[in-house]
Amino acid sequence: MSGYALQIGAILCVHVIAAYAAYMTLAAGQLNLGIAGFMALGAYGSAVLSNAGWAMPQSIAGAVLLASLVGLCVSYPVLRARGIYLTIATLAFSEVVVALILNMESLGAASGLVVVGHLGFWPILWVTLGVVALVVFLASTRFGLCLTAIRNDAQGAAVFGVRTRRIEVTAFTIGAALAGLAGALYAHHFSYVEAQRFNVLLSTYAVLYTLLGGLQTPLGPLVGAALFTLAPELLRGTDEWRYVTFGAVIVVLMLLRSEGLFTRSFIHNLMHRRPAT
Amino acid sequence: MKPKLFLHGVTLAFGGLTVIDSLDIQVMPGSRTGLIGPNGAGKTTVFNLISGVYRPNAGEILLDDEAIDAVPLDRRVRLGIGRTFQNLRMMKHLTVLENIMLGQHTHVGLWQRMLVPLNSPFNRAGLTETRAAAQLMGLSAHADLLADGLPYGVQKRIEIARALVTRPRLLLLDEPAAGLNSSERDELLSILLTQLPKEMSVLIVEHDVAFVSSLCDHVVALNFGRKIAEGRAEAVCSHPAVIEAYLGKDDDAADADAGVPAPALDETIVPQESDQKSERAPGAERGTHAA
Amino acid sequence: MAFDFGIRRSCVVAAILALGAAPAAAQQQDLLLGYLAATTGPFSALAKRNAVAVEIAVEDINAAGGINGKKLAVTSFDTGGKPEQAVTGVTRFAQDMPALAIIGPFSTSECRVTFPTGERLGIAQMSMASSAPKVAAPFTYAFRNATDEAYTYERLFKTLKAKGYAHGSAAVAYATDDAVSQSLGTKVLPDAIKAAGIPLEETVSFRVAAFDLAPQVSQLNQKPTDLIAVGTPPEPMLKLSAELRRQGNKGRMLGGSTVADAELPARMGANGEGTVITSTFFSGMPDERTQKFVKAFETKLKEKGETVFEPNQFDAATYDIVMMYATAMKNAKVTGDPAKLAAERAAIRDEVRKLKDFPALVGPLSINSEGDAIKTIYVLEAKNGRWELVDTHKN
Amino acid sequence: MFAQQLMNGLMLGGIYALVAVSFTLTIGILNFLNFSIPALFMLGGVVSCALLAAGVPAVGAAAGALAATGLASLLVERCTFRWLSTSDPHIPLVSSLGFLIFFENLVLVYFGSDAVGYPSPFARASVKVSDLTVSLPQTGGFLLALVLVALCYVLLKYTKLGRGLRSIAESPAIAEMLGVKVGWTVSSVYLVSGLLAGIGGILFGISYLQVSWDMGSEVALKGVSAMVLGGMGNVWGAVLGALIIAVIEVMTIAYLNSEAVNVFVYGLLLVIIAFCPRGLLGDRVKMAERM
Repeated sequence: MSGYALQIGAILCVHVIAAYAAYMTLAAGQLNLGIAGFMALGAYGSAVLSNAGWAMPQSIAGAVLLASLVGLCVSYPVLRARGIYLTIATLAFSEVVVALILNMESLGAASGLVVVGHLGFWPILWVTLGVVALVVFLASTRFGLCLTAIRNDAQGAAVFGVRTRRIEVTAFTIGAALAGLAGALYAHHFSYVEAQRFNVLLSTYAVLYTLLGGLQTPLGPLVGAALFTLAPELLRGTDEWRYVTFGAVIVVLMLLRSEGLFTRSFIHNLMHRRPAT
Repeated sequence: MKPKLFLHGVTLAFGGLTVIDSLDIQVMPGSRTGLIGPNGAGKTTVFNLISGVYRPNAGEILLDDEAIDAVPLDRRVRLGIGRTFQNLRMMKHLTVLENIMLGQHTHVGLWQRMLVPLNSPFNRAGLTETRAAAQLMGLSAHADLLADGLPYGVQKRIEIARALVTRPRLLLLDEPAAGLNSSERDELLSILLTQLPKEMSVLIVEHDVAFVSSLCDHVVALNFGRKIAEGRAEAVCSHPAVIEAYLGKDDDAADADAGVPAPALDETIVPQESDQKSERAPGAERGTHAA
Repeated sequence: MAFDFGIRRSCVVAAILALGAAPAAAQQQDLLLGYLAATTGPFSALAKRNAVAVEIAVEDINAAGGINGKKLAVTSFDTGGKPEQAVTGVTRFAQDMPALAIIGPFSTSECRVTFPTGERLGIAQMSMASSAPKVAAPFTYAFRNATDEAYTYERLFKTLKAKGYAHGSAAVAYATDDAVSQSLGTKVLPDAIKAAGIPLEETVSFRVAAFDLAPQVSQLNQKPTDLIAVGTPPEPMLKLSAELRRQGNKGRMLGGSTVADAELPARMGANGEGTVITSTFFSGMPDERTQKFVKAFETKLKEKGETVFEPNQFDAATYDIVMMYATAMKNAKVTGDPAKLAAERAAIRDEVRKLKDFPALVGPLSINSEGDAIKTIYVLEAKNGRWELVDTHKN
Repeated sequence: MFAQQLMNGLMLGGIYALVAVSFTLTIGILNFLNFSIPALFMLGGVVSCALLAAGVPAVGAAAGALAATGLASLLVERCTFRWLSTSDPHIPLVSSLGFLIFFENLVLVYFGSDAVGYPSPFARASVKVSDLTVSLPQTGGFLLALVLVALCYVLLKYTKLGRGLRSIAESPAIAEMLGVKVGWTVSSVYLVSGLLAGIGGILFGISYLQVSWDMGSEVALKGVSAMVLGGMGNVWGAVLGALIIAVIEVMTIAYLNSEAVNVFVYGLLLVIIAFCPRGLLGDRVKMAERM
């Protein structure tokens, strides 16, 4: 593979993991716009640890742990709010994280940090495949069942004994951990982190990939992130009109396939070659 | 004999409106108790009180002589209270089998709940139980389809199957026959008569008086959140207060619904024995929880 | 909202550069340079016409017979001013193409990421604009044809004193979320003001995207100063000048290379009158080569239907980068043979490092031990919507 | 100094308030976070700027810009909000995000990425009142914003349209049954919300004398935060939130530094949501009752 393809592949992998981070909370029906904040925690966490002399795997693991601990602590107050309030609370969290980093001279403030250790495409790909496998596995368990049930009807699920709050906190924390992982991989791939990169747009796009791909199956975020990371590349011919086209494509797509591209009935049709009921 | 369930002087008010007023209901162990009343009488609200959706403003709810008012919604199912919903609570992104499996949530262990794939051999017991419940309710043909979009009658049976796999000792059925055609209804009746364990106590809200009479040994009639009659089915159905409540229903129903014109066409008193009703009932989705 | 999918087009502007030959064909006979363009992004006002300078340089070189008997070709990649895309560009040039060296990247934040990558992949880069202190110093393959801001500000204050500008007091205004602006505001400017013996009364900061600078200006108005040293990209400078004048602040704005935009005086209008900046290039230089370059630049832009024709210092720096690489390639006797790619890339690096008193467009230029170019500094003042020369500092 | 900064804060708050109210209308009534509002805001500024630059008189330019935002808003409504659709509530959000990308990049293609000077007919008219520098266009804009919000309040509370909106906020299905023209009413919400955003964009141009393709994002982020801070669905809450956020922002810059702005603004927001999860003026009462 060419260096260019590997580079795009690595970015795609980071996007896929970020999309799964968004998926974990979305699967339980809540929109988390704090992905970028957790990615920043992961990226800076791993950067600081490796710059302090830790080996790369350990520092990535440490960063993921940091992101999940913060995620766990944040999830309790944040999940008290619902719907838009929760979304804005996560957004606010993310902005606070980035603003704090920008205020810390020890973290390089606006100049960013150079990260010791470079991570190439292949290890990132293996980690990403691991994440996909993990999420597919989780979705196949009763935990995944509960997530979908909570998204469809939280009170209905509670009637059957589902401790909705616990499930939501768990999902949020796993999402935070995945975002932290995405951030740590990003930091090591580019050997550099800059807080400004972890802005609202990053979170918004993670969510966008997931919703465009579809929430119904754990493969939706993968499809969404892959398609919509590569689509602007394919639209390169249209040059400056590319993103205009892209916006229009999103609108049309949502009109035609409002449940996302990759739905359960889509898979059903694919496997049975006939329309589902 | 101690009652399985005892609602003692239960009162519930929303804002200034008293929806349930000092209600006493007893469900004896192993009994089949029916709860009837016109639209807006508060039948579903009673279910919501028992299953923990609402907390009473006064009075108490005893299960096996123990007050359960403080037990949160998600713990009541552990006490052996299973229920169905008048307005279907289908998880539309889950298949029929998965919807039923949701009912097993409380009696699988923590690790199994989190880390065992549902279709793996480790979940064989759960799958077997689910399949059995599906078969019992005649759902085997639909097992792997998404619940969303299945006919109304099928969704009703999924609800009951799901309530059954919670292994309830007290089963609350909220209008199980509403919207079913006559053959579906007869089939359901025979399942409920023959397949439910004898020791299971059942409380049924139903408009179909014939259905209630065939199934229940004890009937409670409600109007405006108050008990107006109680006793054997035939006796209650011929009780003057009950007849009055039903015959004057047009105005009363509208009033009792706090000015909301009930769209629920399937909630007429006299069961409609037409086959058209096997399709999704109009208004079933609109979510006007009868208060 | 700015839009970013992490991947920008690697728009191969060989066609735009009017080289005729496609890169594939170019690979066979030509010597290839990679060019990291920052056509979009926060510094686009400064960087978007650099491509024209590259074009002129390549034409000049090829018209003079090319290098070692071969033609020079350039392939370009738009980074949008974003570090991760700049890395993608470097990787592409180094691994997928037989590029011998890289022109760019533009900004300090890009350099911070691409310099380690270039070092790892073994390919030289030379930035035309990055001016934060010591960015290239740790690397062997990293160069900057831009002068450290501390060096230029020292000369700016000399001029202010020598030419009798009021310099009784000074304040600093800078953008916090841009790498070079932040290093200017927190370190370079205060140090330079202190070194010049001028009292620093106040420091205010803002974000690049901020649109309302009223609070900062009210703050400055607490104690109006003669001078306001500014560390920002050009866009916030516009907003700052407008707000200063609205609130009646008459302080003279000082800028460095981050605002050395040829159009800036015209865009600021009356608000920017009297602004003094340093630059490493001045299009009015009475030098034959310079005027030839300015003319070629104008012609190219007129052809493209643009309305502003004047090259800025980064356009000149970009031209010189191509020229320096050409000289280094000549000295290293580069053949463009794919088998010797790594060795030739290293040889180019070594030759660039040796450059001394290179006859650049902007005057004689040397690469110092930190990989930065030391060159002539011009002090310019905005008058009637144009930059006018105030002073010249030879190295 | 303090008075001047307070003044600066209030002026900034006026711009935030219009956007916050624009958001709160679609959220309070339709429960839909309309991501396209930043684009509508931007269209208001950019279109009026282009018309002014082309020599159209001020009134015509404003009318043209508002026509453009109104049409754009209705287009968004057609393509995002399909009434009574039962699908995922996040879907319209994604579509409106698509519109944001679409409009912003469309303007980027035509106007380029650099900010464009706004040829305001009022220029920079400022007066000195003792120590205070008062910008006349900004003050006028601030007052206009307050008048518009008050008009919105009156519209919602006292008009037939307002009653229709309130019933839709309560329950769309019931509103339809009560004879409210739901489709038309929803369109009018979009129209009003879009026009508010558009006016906000024009005021932005007049106040800060420049417009750009991405001018909406910064303002919208603060606008959404203001809306949430004040409590969703409450127009005065949105205004209060906007003024609080703007004053905090300005005071942080004045007494600390600009790097601390986001720490304080978003930190406060986070704390408020954590301790009163429905904002300052929001409570369990729905918008319909509060209006």
